[in-house]
Amino acid sequence: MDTIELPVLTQKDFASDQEIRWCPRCGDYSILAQMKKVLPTLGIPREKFVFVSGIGCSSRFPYYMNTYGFHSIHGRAPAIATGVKLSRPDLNVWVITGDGDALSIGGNHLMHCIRRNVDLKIILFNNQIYGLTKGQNSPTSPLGSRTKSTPSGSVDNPLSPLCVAIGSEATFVARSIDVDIRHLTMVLERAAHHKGSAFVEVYQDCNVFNSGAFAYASKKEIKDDNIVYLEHGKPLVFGMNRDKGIRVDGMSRPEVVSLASTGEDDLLFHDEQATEPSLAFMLARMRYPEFPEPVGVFRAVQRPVYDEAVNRQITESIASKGEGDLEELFNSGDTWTVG
Amino acid sequence: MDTIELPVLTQKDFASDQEIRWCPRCGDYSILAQMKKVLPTLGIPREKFVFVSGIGCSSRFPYYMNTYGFHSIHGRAPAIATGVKLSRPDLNVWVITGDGDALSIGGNHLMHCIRRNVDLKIILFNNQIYGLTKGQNSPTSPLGSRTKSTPSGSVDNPLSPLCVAIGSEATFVARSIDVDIRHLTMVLERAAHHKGSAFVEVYQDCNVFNSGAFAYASKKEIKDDNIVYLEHGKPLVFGMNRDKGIRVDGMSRPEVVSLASTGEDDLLFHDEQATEPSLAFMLARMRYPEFPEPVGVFRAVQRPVYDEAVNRQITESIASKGEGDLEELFNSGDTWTVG
Amino acid sequence: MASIETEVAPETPARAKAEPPVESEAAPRSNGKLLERLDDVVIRFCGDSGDGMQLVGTQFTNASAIFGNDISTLPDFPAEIRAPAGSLSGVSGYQLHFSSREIFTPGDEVDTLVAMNPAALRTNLADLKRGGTLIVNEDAFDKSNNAKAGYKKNPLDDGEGLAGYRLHRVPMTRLTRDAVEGLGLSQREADRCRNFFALGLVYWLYERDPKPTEEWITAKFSRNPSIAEANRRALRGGMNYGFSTESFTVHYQVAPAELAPGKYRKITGNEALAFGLVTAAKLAGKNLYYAGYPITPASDILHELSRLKNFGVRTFQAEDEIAAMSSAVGAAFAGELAVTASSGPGICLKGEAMGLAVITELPVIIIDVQRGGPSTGLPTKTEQSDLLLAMFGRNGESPMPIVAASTPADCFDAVQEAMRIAVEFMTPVLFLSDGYIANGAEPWRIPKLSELKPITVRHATQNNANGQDDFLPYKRNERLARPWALPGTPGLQHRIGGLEKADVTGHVDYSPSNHQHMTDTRAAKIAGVANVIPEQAVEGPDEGDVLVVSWGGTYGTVRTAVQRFIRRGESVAHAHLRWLNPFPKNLGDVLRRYERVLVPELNTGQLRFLLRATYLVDAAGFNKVKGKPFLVGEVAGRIQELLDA
Amino acid sequence: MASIETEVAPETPARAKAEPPVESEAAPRSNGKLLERLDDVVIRFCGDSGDGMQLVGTQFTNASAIFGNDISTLPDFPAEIRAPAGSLSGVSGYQLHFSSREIFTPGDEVDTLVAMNPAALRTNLADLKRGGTLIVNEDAFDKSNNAKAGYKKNPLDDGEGLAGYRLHRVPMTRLTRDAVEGLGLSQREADRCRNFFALGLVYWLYERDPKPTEEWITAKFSRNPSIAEANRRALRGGMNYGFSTESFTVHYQVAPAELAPGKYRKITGNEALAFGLVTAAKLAGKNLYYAGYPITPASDILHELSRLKNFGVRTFQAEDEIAAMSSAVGAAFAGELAVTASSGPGICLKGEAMGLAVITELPVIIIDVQRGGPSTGLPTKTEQSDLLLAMFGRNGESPMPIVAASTPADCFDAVQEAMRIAVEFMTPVLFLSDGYIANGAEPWRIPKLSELKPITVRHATQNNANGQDDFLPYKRNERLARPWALPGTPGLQHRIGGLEKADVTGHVDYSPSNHQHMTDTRAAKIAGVANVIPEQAVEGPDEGDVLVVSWGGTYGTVRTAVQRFIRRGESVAHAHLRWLNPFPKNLGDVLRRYERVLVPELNTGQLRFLLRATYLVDAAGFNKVKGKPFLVGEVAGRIQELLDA
Ligand SMILES: Cc1ncc(C[n+]2csc(CCOP(=O)(O)OP(=O)(O)O)c2C)c(N)n1
Ligand SMILES: Cc1ncc(C[n+]2csc(CCOP(=O)(O)OP(=O)(O)O)c2C)c(N)n1
Ligand code: SF4
Ligand code: SF4
Ligand SMILES: [Mg+2]
Ligand SMILES: [Mg+2]
Repeated sequence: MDTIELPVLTQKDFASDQEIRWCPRCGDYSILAQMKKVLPTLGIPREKFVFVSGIGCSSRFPYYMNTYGFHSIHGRAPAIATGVKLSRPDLNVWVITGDGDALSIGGNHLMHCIRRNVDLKIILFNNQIYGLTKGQNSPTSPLGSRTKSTPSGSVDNPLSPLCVAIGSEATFVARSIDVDIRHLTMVLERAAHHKGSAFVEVYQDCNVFNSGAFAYASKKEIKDDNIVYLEHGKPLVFGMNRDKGIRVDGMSRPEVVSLASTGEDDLLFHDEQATEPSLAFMLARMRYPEFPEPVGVFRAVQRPVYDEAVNRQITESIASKGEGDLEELFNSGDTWTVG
Repeated sequence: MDTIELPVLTQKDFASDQEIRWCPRCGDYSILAQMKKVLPTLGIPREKFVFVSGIGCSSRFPYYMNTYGFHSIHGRAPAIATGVKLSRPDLNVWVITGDGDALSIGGNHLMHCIRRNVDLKIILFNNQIYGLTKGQNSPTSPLGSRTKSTPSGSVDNPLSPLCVAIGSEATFVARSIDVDIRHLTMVLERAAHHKGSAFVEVYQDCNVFNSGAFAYASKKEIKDDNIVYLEHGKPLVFGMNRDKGIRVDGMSRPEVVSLASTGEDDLLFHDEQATEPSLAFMLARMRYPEFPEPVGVFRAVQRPVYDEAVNRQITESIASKGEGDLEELFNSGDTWTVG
Repeated sequence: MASIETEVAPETPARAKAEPPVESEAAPRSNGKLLERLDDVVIRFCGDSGDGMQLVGTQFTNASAIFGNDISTLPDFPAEIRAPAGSLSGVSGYQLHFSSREIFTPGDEVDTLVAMNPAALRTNLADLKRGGTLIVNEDAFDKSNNAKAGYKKNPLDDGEGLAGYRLHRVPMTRLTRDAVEGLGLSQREADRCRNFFALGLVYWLYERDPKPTEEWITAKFSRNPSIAEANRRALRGGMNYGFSTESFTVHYQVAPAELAPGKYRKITGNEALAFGLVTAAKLAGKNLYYAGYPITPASDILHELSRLKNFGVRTFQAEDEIAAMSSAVGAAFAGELAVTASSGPGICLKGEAMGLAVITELPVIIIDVQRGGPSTGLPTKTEQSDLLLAMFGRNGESPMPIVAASTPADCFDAVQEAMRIAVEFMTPVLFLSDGYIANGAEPWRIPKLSELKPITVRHATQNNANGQDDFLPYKRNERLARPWALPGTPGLQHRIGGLEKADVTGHVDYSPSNHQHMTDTRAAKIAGVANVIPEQAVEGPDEGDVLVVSWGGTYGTVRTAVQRFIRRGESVAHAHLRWLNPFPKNLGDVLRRYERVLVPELNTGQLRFLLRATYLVDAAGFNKVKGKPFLVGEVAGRIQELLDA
Repeated sequence: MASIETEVAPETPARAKAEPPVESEAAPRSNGKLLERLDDVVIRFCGDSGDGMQLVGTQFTNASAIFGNDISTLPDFPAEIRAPAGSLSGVSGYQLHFSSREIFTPGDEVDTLVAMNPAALRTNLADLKRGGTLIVNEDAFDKSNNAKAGYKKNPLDDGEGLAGYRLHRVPMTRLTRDAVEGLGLSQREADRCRNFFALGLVYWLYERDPKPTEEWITAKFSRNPSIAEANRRALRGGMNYGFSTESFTVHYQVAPAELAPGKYRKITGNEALAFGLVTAAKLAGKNLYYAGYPITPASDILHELSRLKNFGVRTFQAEDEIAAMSSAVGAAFAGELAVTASSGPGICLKGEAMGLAVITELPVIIIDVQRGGPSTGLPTKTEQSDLLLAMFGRNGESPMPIVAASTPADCFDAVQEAMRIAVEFMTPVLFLSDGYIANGAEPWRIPKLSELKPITVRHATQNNANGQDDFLPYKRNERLARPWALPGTPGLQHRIGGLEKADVTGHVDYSPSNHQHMTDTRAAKIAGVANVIPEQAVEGPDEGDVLVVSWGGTYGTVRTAVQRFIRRGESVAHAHLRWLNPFPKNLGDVLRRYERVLVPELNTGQLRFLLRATYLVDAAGFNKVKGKPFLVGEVAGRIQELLDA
């Protein structure tokens, strides 16, 4: 689209007049801030953005963006957004959802939206808890979590959002962290530029009901030992003083090695474009504390985009059959005349 | 359970008095027959079996088994079966479902049942079509399929049932073929003996609406070139004259090699017990015609079983707090006496 | 059957006309056969699911329609799943009522029954009227088939069983094989042509022109000429058999009906819905967005529309009904004409998202093609038992207009009306059809586009917040409709959602006064629809003893029944409701103008319940929950009871 | 407020009692302060969500309950999500009505309002009665807080605004900091103790015993002794402030109420539900299976029950409401006492699976804790707008008994009754509560198990097919209930499902006659529940001018309002319905014994609709849809109108 005559937009242009209603120090604030930074850089007119969310603290997000927005019902945002994008390919549609909204009640819609590769940017705020309803177990809460609904500890084995996405044929899968501002901005940008379903998990701190759940990955002092930044074509190196790496031999599990003993070339080199998603899948399974958790773009490949395909079938059908003519349609098949 | 005094059961004991209502040459007949063969071998009294199904041709299955059965509603069988198994750990519970029932409307329940590892045997009859409603596109119908609902060809990228299961943390994942009688019997047996959610995809021919969809994998003359049997600890060898194999180097994609040029030791050796599911995931992605499609047990690992854990929390709680005493409960907290 | 309403002799049963020639009016001879004129005939084809009964039924229907008869059909499928060949549960039937007069029902009693096997005979014989013509494929009445149908001995042989019918034992299998001899068909292929042999026979019996059918065969099997030829030969073989053999001494003629002049086609309810929806989109100058999840008997709407891509129709087969409904809400927000359809079980699932459409005040059409319930119930059978679900199946105070189609062809007009209300009032609208309407067929006078009432859609184009800078998504017009602003429109950015909204600004607002105001406003808006829909009309005396009130698919039967009384000059009238919510403004007055109000419904009394609560009228019910439509006789009988009471 | 119903002087408003000492009965002096006796008092704590108002409200409630007053509470949370500190939307309130007499409501007007910040003052002042006591934390009334509350200037300073109230400006923040001085608390920690200072002040004002609260503090903060000490000091500090400062000249005494003798505890509706369910299981000698998906205001039921594992309770947090309902059906099939709960949006989603429970005739309790709708609506506000959804929210003819609780404590009994009907009739039962009942609290006389009515569950133990070999799952007993055969029982293998079933055998059956029979049978079975539930009782004259009919959570308010008229000897009576489906057998007669019928509801008239349709009574409605309970005055006013009309 030609953006020449566009007024240059700034973060402020994307702020709505609504008072923001999250708890003090909620991770959602930072994600909102980064989003407001990224959108103006896309060269897309503000009115072309649509934010669709479900229900949850995170799903309040659209109210705070001065774009078109739909704060819908619990779990259905991907389905609603699919309707929006199918009917209006010209719009730039984002889905904002939470771990319960996306993976518990909404799991099926998420899975199908991703496998169809609808051109939606899906941002999952993972705080490993139900925030809005005040602290119940979520599908990402670790085993043993004591929550309002699991006072003796959760026995529900958690889902990995990224594994679900990859298992659902995702073309773009990424992870970032609410307070890792520069990285989060980069990831949101990458998602924005992807054609098709872009799925992003953001570690988000629920300061009230699950405070510090991701401290290992966000706390300055320790994070570098607990996360590894993925960069396309680069080896997986991490650690305070970048002295550790990830090596994989054959299909066996990945292992942490010291760069003292192992050369960089023996490390796993990241390939976000690998047609075969198994690598991304394996990376998505690396879990703290056993492993540093990868953040960044796990997978970014091209595949036909659903809404484009649907609309192409329409244009092709018009091209071949010509614009539909109602009276011709009515008169098709056997007819007869009276009087 | 001690099975000594059990009357020895036969296939006939598991046949209900209901007239079987599938189309001539429907693949469902064979699956039913193999099931009736397997159950008597398990040494479990007939009345302990419960078959729960959703809606679909396949879901008629329980009517034809002389066990307890529940032909429920579309897509909800895994949830209903979870209720059965949670309340009655002594029962042996099977879920019978179709590709639409399990992966379209029922996708979310399937995913959560598997991630919790509820002790259910889930048999998905995959005929890549909606049979009962007379031939619409299903989530496993290949791209381009022309069906009643996709006259110009489907643009919905299909799901892989096994990838969905593995992405949902499955502990047991297998695949077989309706007419591959011996193999199907073996797989059903393996599923029956697995503790936790056992997920089995069966290629099933819908003779009326999608006839021959799996001919490549079931037709005597050609199948051996198009499928590869997985055996734990054995290399992946296939072909009419077992002259081909599968090799994998590093995380790159698998490749088909000729045993003329490559030695067996260089082939991929199957490990169904690998803690890391990435191998199983990669195998699940091998698709005809590019690859032979693996059949057999992809993955079989142990993980805490949900219904056991739930019931353990109850026994532990009773052990620590003692059998709950209602009057004690009522009188807990602040009380006062009047009169 | 309808024919007893002839102007000439209202009381003479048509069957009299079908008595032996002696009693019949003089008629030209052909090959020594008598030709009789009939006013109308009910014929039913029945056989195994595999016997192609729906197909020949449809062919006979087309032939009759093209010939100019008025028609009304009633297909009767077995449960969705294929049953074993020859079994009772596998029987498939297709009933056609064709007439030289205007008719509204597929007929109570069958004049001619074609039964392809014992199971078909057993399950259908009861509907054949005494003295009726019974044509059977005697080759199919072998031991095993008889047994499967539960006959101890061959029913064709045990005299009294079939006495009182005009039985014709035709060795169709053998004759068909002979007919296709030499085309090199396998026996299985040859036998597949039997249905055309049977069709040919009745074509001769009722003097139908085989041409259209032959053309259809040729086109259909163009890729397989020998099969085409075989079917054509079987058809001719059947006709010749009737013509030449002794077994048939009479054949019949049913003159064309005097329908309103115009060009006609045959149409089923689901076809008419699909046509109506595309038409509505065209009239509104917008694209149609249809989201559905397959379910009997609604699936065909998706099938039809998915073939109309060159009309700009987007069809989305969603993962479930919740997604279908949700995506329709999204499409409506995006500015499309959004539609979803399902049947009972799916409508339940859509309830929550319908509520979202109500509170966000977006236009969406939700079609419920009703079937037998509760739960999965009787998927292939018809029922009217979702009316109260349509009214109340959502949490909170969640009012929605409800419109119901009365006949297959009426779906075309009714759904356009639904769409007009949806966009003019910015509200979801519930559209009720049923299995009987969906699969039934009738002649449809093909309209010119110019005859159709336009649908006007207005989208907000500029900021309505004179002064303030933010667009006001809930600033209403005189109809209380809020503006429909398309995403992508500069300056109109706004947010909507499922939490209670402040009127005008649309901001989240939990204040007591606003909630009361919005609840009242939503109710007032829907009530306001009564200002634009027609007042309730009645057929018959506009005051008197009995008013029969009907809705939906029972229209034809109830109307036919009431007309009997009207013709006799009795004080009985008929009011058929198209709008169930809101009711027409004058309905209360109408009801009070009659001594008794009778509400026949294929449920346990749902409209009756609404009428009693709304107007405190002591309406009586006539209710049938058997998965089948009313018979005219049943309704007439109940009316008579009321008159006699 | 309730106190004007004293036997002595019905017409004297209680506020008179609160006038300066001169007019008051002689009272002992304490530190130069007058002590007055009151019959009852309504006090409300309000402040920021962060200020711990629910906590101190609960403490004051416990203290009053333990002291022996009758109590009724009304917590009022902000919307689920935390709002910015000091904002209007962030205000949290807790109202308590405590009395020396039996009371049924939290009170219309507030006698004493404790406001911790300007936003709280602004949103609550309207409910404080003229002349009432207003206690504010003046330290919180700074520029920024005043601004956030939308006050241009400090409301405490602008005279007329608060004139007419007894304003007490208390520098709580400063005094609290002083009180906790030296415990080494951070300022933030110190300020967190403010609520206990406020509590202490009103403890003095109403002569409450601080002991239980002090013990609670000690237990609660056992792991943090200095915080415990700080809160205790703050509490004492508040009491001393009232005692010693000049600003308070009077304090009050509310004598214990004469409740039925017995041991009591305070209980909320959701607690009572949890207790009632475990009790039902115990009485039935079975395990409780509870499946739920979190949703306000039903979540607490899951929270409560998940703590009762040693009672054999299995709680399952399902992935959504559909799974919760479905798994409950599975558990019922497996033989457990199965229960699920949700609120409006979730109840919509359960509809389809409820239908499955209806057609499979399995006992399941579905609890709907109603909240403001439509759609997501007003999650934290109360409403009664799901009654018709409960009646009709399923496809097909799908009848289900419906029972509604009337007060928090009543949930305990009502849910046992629901369970009893469910297992005796083999049917799902819908249980209606609402946000007001769920979170409200009242004294509950703790029952002995021996006092409770048993629940008898019978499971089929042997084949009932005398002769034939297959068990007959739909062979019914005299109540039309089918047998409940547990999987695992040898010889009773059977299959059930969502397709229409043949009676007796339970085989799939689409035959017309069977469908009619089963439809009628399902209806008859539910109608039969009327034979075992009590006939409808009325309070007041059993015939006369006005009958006020209520259901659910409006019980206390309506009863209190009607009692005013009864005491005055006016011809007004009250009938409160526990069973909404079926209605008690005598309800029709009862309704007809009064000139006028008034139905106050927190919806647009749903019970009224059912009564009109069922009995053709021209019932009048009094409807409020503001997310708040009725005030006694409102209902009384409407009754008066009817009397005057
Ligand atoms: C149908 C329905 N069920 C349940 C709820 C209650 N509910 C609202 S948000 C939510 C989950 C919130 O958790 P999450 O999605 O992780 O969002 P977060 O608040 O943590 O950002 C639930 C259960 C609802 N609003 N609607
Ligand atoms: C809620 C609901 N939606 C839709 C249907 C209609 N329906 C019944 S079975 C089915 C899908 C059948 O396909 P599949 O699950 O693959 O089973 P198959 O018949 O192929 O064995 C559908 C859409 C239904 N019964 N209930
Ligand atoms: S509850 Fe948690 S997630 Fe929700 S706003 Fe507060 S801190 Fe954020
Ligand atoms: S339709 Fe297909 S799947 Fe269904 S019974 Fe027939 S052959 Fe089998
Ligand atoms: Mg969350
Ligand atoms: Mg299928």
